[in-house]
Amino acid sequence: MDHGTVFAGTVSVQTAAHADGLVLLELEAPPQFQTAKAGQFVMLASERADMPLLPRPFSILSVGTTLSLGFAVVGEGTRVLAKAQAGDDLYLMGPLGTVYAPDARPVLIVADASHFGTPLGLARALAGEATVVFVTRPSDQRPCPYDDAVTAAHQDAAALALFAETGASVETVALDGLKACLEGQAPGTVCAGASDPVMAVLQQVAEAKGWPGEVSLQAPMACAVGACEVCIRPTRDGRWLKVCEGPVVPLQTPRFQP
Amino acid sequence: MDHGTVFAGTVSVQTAAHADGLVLLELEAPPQFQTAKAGQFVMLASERADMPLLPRPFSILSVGTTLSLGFAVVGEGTRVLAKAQAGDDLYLMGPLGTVYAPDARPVLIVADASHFGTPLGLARALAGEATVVFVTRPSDQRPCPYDDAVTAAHQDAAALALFAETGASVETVALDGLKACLEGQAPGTVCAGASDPVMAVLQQVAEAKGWPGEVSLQAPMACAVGACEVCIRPTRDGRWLKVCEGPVVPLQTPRFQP
Amino acid sequence: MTADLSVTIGAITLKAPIMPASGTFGLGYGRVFDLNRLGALVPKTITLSPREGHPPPRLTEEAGGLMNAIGIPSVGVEAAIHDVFSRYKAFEPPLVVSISGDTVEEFGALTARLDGVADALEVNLSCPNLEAGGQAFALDPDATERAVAACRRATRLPLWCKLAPHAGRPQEVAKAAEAAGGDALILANTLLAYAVDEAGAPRLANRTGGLSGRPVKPVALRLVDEAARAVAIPLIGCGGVFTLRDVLDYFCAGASAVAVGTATFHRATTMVGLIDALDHHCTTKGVAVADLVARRPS
Amino acid sequence: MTADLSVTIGAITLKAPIMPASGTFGLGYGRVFDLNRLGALVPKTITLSPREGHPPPRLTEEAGGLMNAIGIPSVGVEAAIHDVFSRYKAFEPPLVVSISGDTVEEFGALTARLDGVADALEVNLSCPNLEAGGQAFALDPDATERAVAACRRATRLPLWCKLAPHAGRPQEVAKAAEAAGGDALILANTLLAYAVDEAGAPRLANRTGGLSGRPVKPVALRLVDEAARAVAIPLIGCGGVFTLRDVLDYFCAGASAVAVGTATFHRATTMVGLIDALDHHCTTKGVAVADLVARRPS
Ligand SMILES: Cc1cc2nc3c(=O)[nH]c(=O)nc-3n(C[C@H](O)[C@H](O)[C@H](O)COP(=O)(O)OP(=O)(O)OC[C@H]3O[C@@H](n4cnc5c(N)ncnc54)[C@H](O)[C@@H]3O)c2cc1C
Ligand SMILES: Cc1cc2nc3c(=O)[nH]c(=O)nc-3n(C[C@H](O)[C@H](O)[C@H](O)COP(=O)(O)OP(=O)(O)OC[C@H]3O[C@@H](n4cnc5c(N)ncnc54)[C@H](O)[C@@H]3O)c2cc1C
Ligand SMILES: Cc1cc2nc3c(=O)[nH]c(=O)nc-3n(C[C@H](O)[C@H](O)[C@H](O)COP(=O)(O)O)c2cc1C
Ligand SMILES: Cc1cc2nc3c(=O)[nH]c(=O)nc-3n(C[C@H](O)[C@H](O)[C@H](O)COP(=O)(O)O)c2cc1C
Ligand code: FES
Ligand code: FES
Repeated sequence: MDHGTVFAGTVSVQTAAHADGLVLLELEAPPQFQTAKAGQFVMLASERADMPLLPRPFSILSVGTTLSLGFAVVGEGTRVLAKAQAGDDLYLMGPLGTVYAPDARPVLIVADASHFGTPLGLARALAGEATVVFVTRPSDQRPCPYDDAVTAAHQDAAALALFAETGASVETVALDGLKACLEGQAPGTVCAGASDPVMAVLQQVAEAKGWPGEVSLQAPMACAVGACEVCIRPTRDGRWLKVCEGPVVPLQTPRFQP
Repeated sequence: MDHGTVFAGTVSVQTAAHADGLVLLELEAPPQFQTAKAGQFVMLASERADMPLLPRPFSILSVGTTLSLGFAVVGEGTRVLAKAQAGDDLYLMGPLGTVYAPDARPVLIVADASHFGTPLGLARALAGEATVVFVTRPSDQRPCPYDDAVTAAHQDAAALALFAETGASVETVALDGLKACLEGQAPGTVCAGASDPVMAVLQQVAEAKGWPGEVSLQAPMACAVGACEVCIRPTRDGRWLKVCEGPVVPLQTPRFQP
Repeated sequence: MTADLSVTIGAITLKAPIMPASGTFGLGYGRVFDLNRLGALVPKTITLSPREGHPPPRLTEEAGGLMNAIGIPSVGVEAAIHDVFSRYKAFEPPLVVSISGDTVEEFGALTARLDGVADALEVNLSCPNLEAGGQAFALDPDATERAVAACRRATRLPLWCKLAPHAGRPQEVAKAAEAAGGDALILANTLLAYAVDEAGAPRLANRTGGLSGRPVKPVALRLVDEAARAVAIPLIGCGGVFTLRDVLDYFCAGASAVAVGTATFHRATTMVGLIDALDHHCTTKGVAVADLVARRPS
Repeated sequence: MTADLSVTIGAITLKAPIMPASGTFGLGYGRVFDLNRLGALVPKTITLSPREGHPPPRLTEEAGGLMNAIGIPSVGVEAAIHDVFSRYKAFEPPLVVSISGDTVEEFGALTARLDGVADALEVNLSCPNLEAGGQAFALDPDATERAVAACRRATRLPLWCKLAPHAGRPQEVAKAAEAAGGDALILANTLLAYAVDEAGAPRLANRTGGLSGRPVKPVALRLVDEAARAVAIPLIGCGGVFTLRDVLDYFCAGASAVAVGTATFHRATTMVGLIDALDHHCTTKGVAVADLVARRPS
């Protein structure tokens, strides 16, 4: 067996940047990450005593001399991980999971701030050759239970800026305008990663239009290697799939809660 | 009931000094401590996530504008408490327990580094009007499981220096010389706090000579207010006493392991 | 205090739903906080005759909680009545006396002696039943029924039955306690456990001990949830209550009040801190504590 | 590797006394570390027929440990043999297949089908016995005896019986498993628990779940200690093994090996890390692992 293709151990934080409830980390990149691709993810944990038991899954944003990760502070694990500073050691396991493989252009990326990591990874990989439809949330939502000063508007803006930096052309739209916005697009492939209500709309439009596509899923994870059956999500045909054996799966496979 | 006579809450560290496996803390002193006396103790805990569940008991060394505590790093709790820095908050409960009340002079203090707190508190209170017999340990003992660089000789020297600073006249002796050393003394009262082997020798000599005296005891504690019956130690007449209802008790009461 | 924090446990009204867990409380805490703020006062379990308890070490820190083997040292009921409980009478909260016996008969005798002394009795059924090879009463529905029935015959005082968390059939035990005349259940006592030191020797002189604190909360919460669907009498949650969240969790699972032990050792003012936090919570939400209690016990 | 880390569990020799706990392991870990270093390979419990398991959420972090209600989803024994266990044959460590049944008969049928497939069977007795109102087999000595006896009649393979930590009479259950022909005991499975979210709703779709990790270690260690004095067959400790200290504690209590679950989720390489640490410990002390095992099982 190919043991050793997945790294598991500690790496040091090169830089840590915080803005508007988003945290961007550049980590020492173990050799196993040299061939990592957009869509894949890692399990990450702080060595601090207040870190919860389980590492948390995060998408690989890009890999160069460093491994680039980004996350929103939404709960206890991300709250503790957000304390990471340059020079700290973090526990890292990866790369894990499947990749986006869009085989027809143009690529339409559908994303939101609650799930920006995987699509951002793809936008970076495509180096601008994509259109991003970014779905904003009601601006007064408070996505971070530990910091009431962070509004959804702040976090959305911060995530949007990251997409803009990739050179992609970015359109923003609220959930109620999403259907119309999508119907105005003519993608070769759709690559998505967003909250369930967004995905439910996209799935419907793409099915109607016959667009091929892929989606990256999220679920709480324990093993991240297909062993524990914790990370399951329902499919439209009544089965369950393990997100860690994705996270990228065909767009029409999962069942989303509108 | 006199609720409020014992403080329980957080206080800030004013200064923290480390040397040779001993830590000296000066803490903000809540009003309840203004009348605290040598022999009394506090329960102390770090607010760090790696602090064990239970606060640890430490003797009050003296109280002025600050509350002065000192401890040896001997286990997990003291290891975490040793990380305290000026400005940190610590959980403090006290003052607790009984006091030394030597009623005849001269006062002979018998101490060792494993138990230096209570006798040092008395030596400070007597402001030099005492003789201290300080029992040293084999110099290559390693009293601190977390730091092999700390020898008993280091710790003994550091504790000795604290006694010397009080102005008391200090004699040092090894355990095997203790009996002879004690027999050369002529105290009005003996006040002791030391490990069991030291106490066993002292108890025997004091009994033979008819010296009155007091000893401060140690035991692991949970409630520190007489409720849990965790801190028991045997007496010579086959009973048990709760150390937190001491810690200072008549010299001839406890049973010590030679 | 602005919100109504009172709850009723059968015939007794508690001014707040927070009380000490037996064995972790004594009047010494009166020097630290105002005991009159508590829902009830619960001294350490007593026995009919004096007994020594286990030798030290009696306590160790394990798995983020505590493990104890105190062994119910007791001055015996007579001395307790004269020297201990008399001093509790100076306080407002009801006095709930925890009792333990080696036999069914002892439970009955203790209860008879305490009739008129206590406001309620906590029947500690986690102690070894010497008539059944030393197995704890609370592990067996029949033994539980017999012990509680003996108490019931001896008094009209409310009987709060304290069960063990490692009973294989906890709902049957809960039903047995109710059927025999129990007025409330306390769920639960400590979880039987073992710890060794670096040399491989038991950390406690008694070899095994009872695990308490955070590690047992999910188990005690399960017992409350199960009992809530098995019996009609009120439930008191006990195990790992440290925070307001823990208190609310027990309410949601079906408890009407909680008992706090280990957390008081951690921070002496935990109970009054919880009462303050609950007061704040109720005031902010504009509710009474009784509204937070998910279940309406009969 | 320099020290002799091998231990024998009845007829089987393990090259190291560290193996995965069923339900927390799969061949996917082969991408992270060398599976051939483990003492045994233990896939997730399987059942005779396919079944779905519980809906999500299936896992929550509680009390410093985990609470799970996966519900034994299973492809059924035929598919498992062809699609899953066949791939385990590429590895050196013995394949220990964990089995579960709703009835005594199912245990027997599963065992018969796995004879010749596995190197040993782990009889997961913590599952509900549908012939006894859903109470877990391992809570009752008789049910345990019947299930293990059914397996024993169906195979000569070693039977490792995995017991439940909340049995009221664990020594009786242990003796029943031994009397029925069990070759080893695994102590223990998860502790039945409950957790609610901020809204008071169960955190797990199945309502209750099994607590694992650090909080259960003192309880599992107690079961090992009790079983060590009740039966002669070897014991495998399971519950909260994270560090070398935990492994040594289980050895001191009477276990010959340990199984690791939750800690592998915490840090994926925990098991090989423990093997390295044990190797270092034995090398430094100049002993073999067998010398550390306090008890000599027959
Ligand atoms: C493959 C994958 C890639 C991901 N990539 C990113 C990323 O690049 N950036 C990013 O910010 N987040 C990403 N996530 C989501 C991230 O893992 C969760 O936000 C994180 O685990 C929450 O941890 P917490 O302890 O802070 O919150 P918790 O306290 O665990 O939970 C807070 C909330 O998040 C939900 N939640 C918990 N875990 C997950 C999870 N794994 N997936 C979805 N929801 C969860 C909970 O149900 C709860 O509502 C990814 C998740 C997956 C599965
Ligand atoms: C009234 C009183 C006053 C004390 N004053 C001082 C003081 O001024 N300075 C000082 O350095 N120490 C003092 N001690 C001892 C101090 O409380 C212990 O050293 C400390 O609790 C050890 O905690 P730990 O977590 O580091 O070690 P642990 O890991 O808890 O234990 C390390 C070792 O210390 C033993 N031990 C644990 N707790 C106690 C205890 N309370 N008493 C005795 N032995 C214990 C353990 O059995 C073990 O051998 C006092 C103890 C008491 C009871
Ligand atoms: C030191 C100690 C002594 C205890 N003594 C008793 C006792 O005498 N009677 C009893 O019913 N429970 C006793 N208990 C159990 C507690 O009352 C309580 O049920 C248990 O500790 C769980 O609650 P906690 O997690 O809040 O501590 C004791 C617990 C501890 C820690
Ligand atoms: C997610 C998960 C799934 C489990 N599935 C099973 C199972 O299928 N069969 C079984 O016997 N035990 C199962 N267990 C229990 C473990 O094998 C083990 O007994 C328990 O977790 C205690 O060990 P630990 O503290 O090392 O995790 C599971 C545990 C977890 C956490
Ligand atoms: S996280 Fe374990 S199967 Fe996906
Ligand atoms: S520490 Fe509780 S009685 Fe002394």
